Amino acid sequence: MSIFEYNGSAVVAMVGKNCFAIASDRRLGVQLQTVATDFQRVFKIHGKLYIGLSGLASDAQTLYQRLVFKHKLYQLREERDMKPETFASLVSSMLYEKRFGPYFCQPIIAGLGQDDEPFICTMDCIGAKELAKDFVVSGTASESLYGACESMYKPNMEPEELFETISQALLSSVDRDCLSGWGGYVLIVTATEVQERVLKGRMD
Amino acid sequence: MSRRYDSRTTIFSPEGRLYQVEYAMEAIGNAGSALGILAADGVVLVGEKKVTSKLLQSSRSAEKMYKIDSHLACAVAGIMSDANILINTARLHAQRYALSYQEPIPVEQLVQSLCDTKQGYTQFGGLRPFGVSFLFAGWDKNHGFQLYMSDPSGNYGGWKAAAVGANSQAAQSMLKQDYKDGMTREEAVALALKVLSKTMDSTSLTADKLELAEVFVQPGTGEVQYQVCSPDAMGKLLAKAGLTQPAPEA
Amino acid sequence: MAGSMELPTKGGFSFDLCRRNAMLEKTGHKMPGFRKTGTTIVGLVFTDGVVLGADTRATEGPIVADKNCEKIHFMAPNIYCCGAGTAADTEAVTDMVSSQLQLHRYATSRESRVVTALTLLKTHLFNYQGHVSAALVLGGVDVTGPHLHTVYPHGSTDTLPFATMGSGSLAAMSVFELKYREGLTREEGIALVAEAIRAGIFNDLGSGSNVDVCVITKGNTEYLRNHELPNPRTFVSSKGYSFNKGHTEVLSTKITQLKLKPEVADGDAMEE
Amino acid sequence: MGDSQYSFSLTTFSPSGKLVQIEHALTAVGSGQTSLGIKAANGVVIATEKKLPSILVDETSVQKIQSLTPNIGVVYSGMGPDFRVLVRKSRKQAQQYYRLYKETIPVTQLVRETAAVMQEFTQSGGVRPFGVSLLIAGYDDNGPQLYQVDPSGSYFSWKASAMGKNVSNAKTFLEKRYTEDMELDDAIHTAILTLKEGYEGQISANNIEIGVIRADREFKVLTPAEIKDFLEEVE
Amino acid sequence: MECVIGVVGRDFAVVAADTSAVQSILVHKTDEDKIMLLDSHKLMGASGEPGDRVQFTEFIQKNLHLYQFRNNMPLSTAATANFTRGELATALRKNPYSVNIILAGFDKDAGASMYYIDYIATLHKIDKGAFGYGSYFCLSLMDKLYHPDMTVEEAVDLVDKCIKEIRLRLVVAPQNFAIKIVDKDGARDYARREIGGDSPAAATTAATVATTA
Amino acid sequence: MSRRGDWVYENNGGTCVAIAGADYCVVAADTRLSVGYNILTREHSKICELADKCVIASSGFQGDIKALQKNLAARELLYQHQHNKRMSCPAMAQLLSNTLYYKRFFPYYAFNVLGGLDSEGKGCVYSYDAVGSYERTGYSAQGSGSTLIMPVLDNQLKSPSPLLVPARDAVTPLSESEAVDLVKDVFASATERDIYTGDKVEIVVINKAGTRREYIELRKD
Repeated sequence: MSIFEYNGSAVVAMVGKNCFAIASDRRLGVQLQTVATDFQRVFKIHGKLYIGLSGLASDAQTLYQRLVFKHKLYQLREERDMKPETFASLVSSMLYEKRFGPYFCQPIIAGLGQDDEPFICTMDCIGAKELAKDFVVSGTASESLYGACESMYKPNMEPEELFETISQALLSSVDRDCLSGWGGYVLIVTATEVQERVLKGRMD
Repeated sequence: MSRRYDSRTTIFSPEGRLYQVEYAMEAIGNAGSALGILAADGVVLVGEKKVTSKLLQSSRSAEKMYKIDSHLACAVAGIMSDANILINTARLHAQRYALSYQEPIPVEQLVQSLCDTKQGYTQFGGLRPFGVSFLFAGWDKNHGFQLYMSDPSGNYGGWKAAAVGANSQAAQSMLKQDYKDGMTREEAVALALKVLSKTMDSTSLTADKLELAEVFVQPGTGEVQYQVCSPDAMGKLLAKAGLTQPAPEA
Repeated sequence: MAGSMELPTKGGFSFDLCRRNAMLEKTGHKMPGFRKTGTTIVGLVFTDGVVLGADTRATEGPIVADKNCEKIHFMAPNIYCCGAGTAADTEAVTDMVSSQLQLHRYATSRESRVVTALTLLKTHLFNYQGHVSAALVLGGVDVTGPHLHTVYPHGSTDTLPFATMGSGSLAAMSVFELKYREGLTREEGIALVAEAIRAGIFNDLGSGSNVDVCVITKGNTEYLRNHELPNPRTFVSSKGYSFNKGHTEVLSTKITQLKLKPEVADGDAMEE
Repeated sequence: MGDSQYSFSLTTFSPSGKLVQIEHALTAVGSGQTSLGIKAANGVVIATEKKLPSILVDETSVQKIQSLTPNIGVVYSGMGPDFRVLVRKSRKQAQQYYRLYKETIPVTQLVRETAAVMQEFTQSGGVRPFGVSLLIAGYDDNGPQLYQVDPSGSYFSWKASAMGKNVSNAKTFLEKRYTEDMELDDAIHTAILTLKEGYEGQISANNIEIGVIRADREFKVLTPAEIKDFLEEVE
Repeated sequence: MECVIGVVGRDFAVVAADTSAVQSILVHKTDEDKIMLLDSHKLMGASGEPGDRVQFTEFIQKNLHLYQFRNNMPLSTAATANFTRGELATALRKNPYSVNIILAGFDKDAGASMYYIDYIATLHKIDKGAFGYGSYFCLSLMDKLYHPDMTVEEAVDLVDKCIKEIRLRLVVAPQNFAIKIVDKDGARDYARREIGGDSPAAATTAATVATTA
Repeated sequence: MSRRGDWVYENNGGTCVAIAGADYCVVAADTRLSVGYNILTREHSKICELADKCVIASSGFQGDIKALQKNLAARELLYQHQHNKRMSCPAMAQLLSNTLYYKRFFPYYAFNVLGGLDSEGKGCVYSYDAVGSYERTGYSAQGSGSTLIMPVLDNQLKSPSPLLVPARDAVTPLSESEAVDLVKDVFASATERDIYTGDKVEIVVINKAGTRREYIELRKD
């Protein structure tokens, strides 16, 4: 059992028309035992920038807290919010700094950048950035998510359709993975509003 | 005679005084003044910008008012470059606390930790003290709105209204007379501007000579809000307080 | 009680998690594999410069993680470098040296030399004894003429007229061995590089997607990103998967408005 | 920070609350060759006198205007060698910012970090403050900007500013001529005229230096030929 | 073999833990108290390596006292949980502690709350939770029987059901348990469950810790 | 070449899918044969018609697959001579299970999926592990791309849960053309992301009228 599978996780982000969606499962497990079914894996950095952290839950929490620490100081110094591209580079250099003792955590970054243009990207646990125009996946159900997204994704979806598509991709993928699932959490972000939805998934 | 004692920063002179600290306070005496007033529903900070010239770019961010954290701000009187270093230290302290406890730092703890830093420069390391006095305005769930004042010696105290910088004694005594418990934020702003207009040597108060910042709780969300007043809003406030001489706006 | 949060460290690696990771590994959890670029990267020297080429597939084991990643990295206006091996290492080591070259250019106010980049790279890789696993094809044209080098993870380097690296290097090398000759023109050079990359793309499972090419000559560098796109998706279901509204069962919904640019009447609020 | 053996401050407060060392540093700046900067609507110009000790000096070897990043340039008044040290530190800081964020450093941040270095030298053991004031010109997402950094480490954002010899009448000259909507070329002419005012002797393409940054965000030091064209236009 | 169980009811939280100290096949003690009173209104039930457990819980307790002396106000339960997680996470770098923790506390504004912190420093706010082999039996039981706003009796009854199930089904089941409670009146012992008759619900006095709170 | 003890296995990659409809069955597999990072051939068929209404698709170690499919074909021929009729799909399913379990302690390294029409002419799909445990389902995917494909099939084919009583028919309501279109799409998606799937997909459709084959090209990289 790889250390990535200790807690079990599934995170996916998709780009829509002037909007993006980021979704994750809600299980916190210890190997095959489920401890909690309301675990938060997608975090807010600021109104238009979110990060989903899959992999070891402890590292996900540590990394998130350190990112808030750094982003807060950046905000105070530069009197502006960090652009998603910049934030992705910051995360990448933080992960690479631990190249030989890495955080077991694969981040997915999703945000609205310059003039609300959607931006998503993912990395492996030492910061190899992968910018994608359509979707990015990570976690123990990543292979299933790749297959589901590759089929279900269509460019330029409106927020409503994007929500349905990402939810179906997430739920059908986690149902094939015994380490992630137990409900779903989806965030749809447009330039004007943020919609948070909790999905009813199979609780087994 | 005092030559031997006043340049060594961390030793007592025969009269039992730390010259460097007193000289530092002297430096603050000539710096632009700043006032803070604790109101029932918020804290008001007003600052006098000493350096003004037509050619100066009125920078977007304030020169006297700085944000330490979402619930904490401060007004500076003294050497600006020293202030920048201390403000960075304050921000770091606040974020380190937030990282450990995932809770905003209580205002007094932040003020105390910064004053410990300042005090360090008066007792060891042989380095000169920071020539900066601060007015801290903040809110926390333990004591609500608070106003603190700190000076180069590292001493700090909680105040209802306080003044630092040029002719702060005059301002302090005026505040003592006019301060009333339970003042609202608007009244506090008016009082601060009135006091500042009297103590500032320049005749007419113009918007680009002043800076105003307020810490209050956003009625809707209940979140702590730090808000700096823009030049034109400042102009309106001055007019309302009847403090601008008929001379047209500069 | 202030957390022992170190200030932002100025570069270099930090090893504090090693002991914990070792403990975790002892409890039977194996280390995860890093994202690797299976990769075909090539370079050749032609009459007035060098041509570099690379595929654009990054893999995580059997799974394609990135279908269009950039493997040709900017080092200096006249020097580019293709990277194979652990994706994060190639990215990081080329960024580091590129930054050092920039400072060096400022100090000498002269154009960077390929040999400088080569030495900086090999010293760093040697210091880490191959643990920083980056296999590079370094090409550029400087005041002493065109240069092409390969750098191996352990720090050894070769100087060659043409070179290939990565899992697709065999396929690419066969094309080069067949068709390379001295005195290639610019067009022939580009065509040969593209053909070598295509050989890697089609015959090596670790390489795929598109062909990136970079042509460097005296005073002019052209980075032809996605020079060729030989692998479009062959079938898109016309029906598509449209899920009508309400298809997914939702337990709760929370909508928060995002404040647009804050036009607050009395002054520009720096709200939190 | 200099890792000197001394562990105590050389810059301390005088009875009147002044940091004497910094005052002396400012005097050194005041006696340095005049330099100035003007922020126009679509760019920034910085310029400086380059009075050489003798005609035997190869003026091309003396560079008083340097670039810190592709879009940020700097000129100084005061002690040349101090300037070199600061330029090297600032360039490294800009690189470190880029390597962390993959975004070129905003002008305000480079100014703040350079100012912090200069402040460090007013409050560390066994070191004296820098004997230079800097005029930093840059163009980034917030448009053209001009900053002045003093030996104390305090910095101000200026529309136009001057420093060095006879700075007061240079500043009044600038105040008279400066207009908000000035174009960059007018700014360059104004800069040359301001230099001419205070220059003992005849200015030429070789005894002044001009640095310019336009909307293309490419900081360039003008060649003597380009300066000559502007000089003719100014006659 | 060790088990720690926690349940949050209306304005109180109950933490139960076995009281056996075991070394390989030998039961050294049957009255080892594994639930520590961190301060007047906080309980910390810890299981894992005996050495680490004692070392770490005392480290946290002393740090809380220091904070309280310094700032003359206690730390909130949420802040304590995050502080504990932080220490565990950074300790993981030097000499990792293998200690699993259930932290329960009562705050004036936040009411009763409970946190699950495992030895790899994963933190999660929970209403009910368990550690150790016993958790395999208790979690399913609690999923079924738990509902928000339980009364003290209902909660203790749930804990008793868990203890009964552990004694019945866990081959290496610890026999004796300590149950502690925290509510607005503070953190204190609630009862002991020993083989050979259960001691009555001891109306023990609130074991306030010697602090100024 | 992976050695476990003295067993020598190789994984030649590839993906197989089968979908059972009311009166048809679609069995598809890609035609790429690879070892390690090299492609041996782009034209290798993984599908073998065992009986007129019964087709098997296998992925794994091509050596074992060849032997297994030859073995089954021979047994089917024997069956034909003895019973004077072709073997039915359920019968072949049981035979395949026995054949696999026969080598329980030196298994065929082959992941099979059997598709065809049952005796009542309804589509049926049987899914196997390497040692013969099998189950009749509405659809199944095996091989290197199976993890990518299964969720999409789950989502689109909504087969009833096996726990339901009375057991619902595990046949998908999709029409034949829709099923073929779905198979083409899932293969195109799997090819994008799985390096061992690609080149071409061979689709065999079995219905009352008989069996027909379809091919579409896939990415060659």
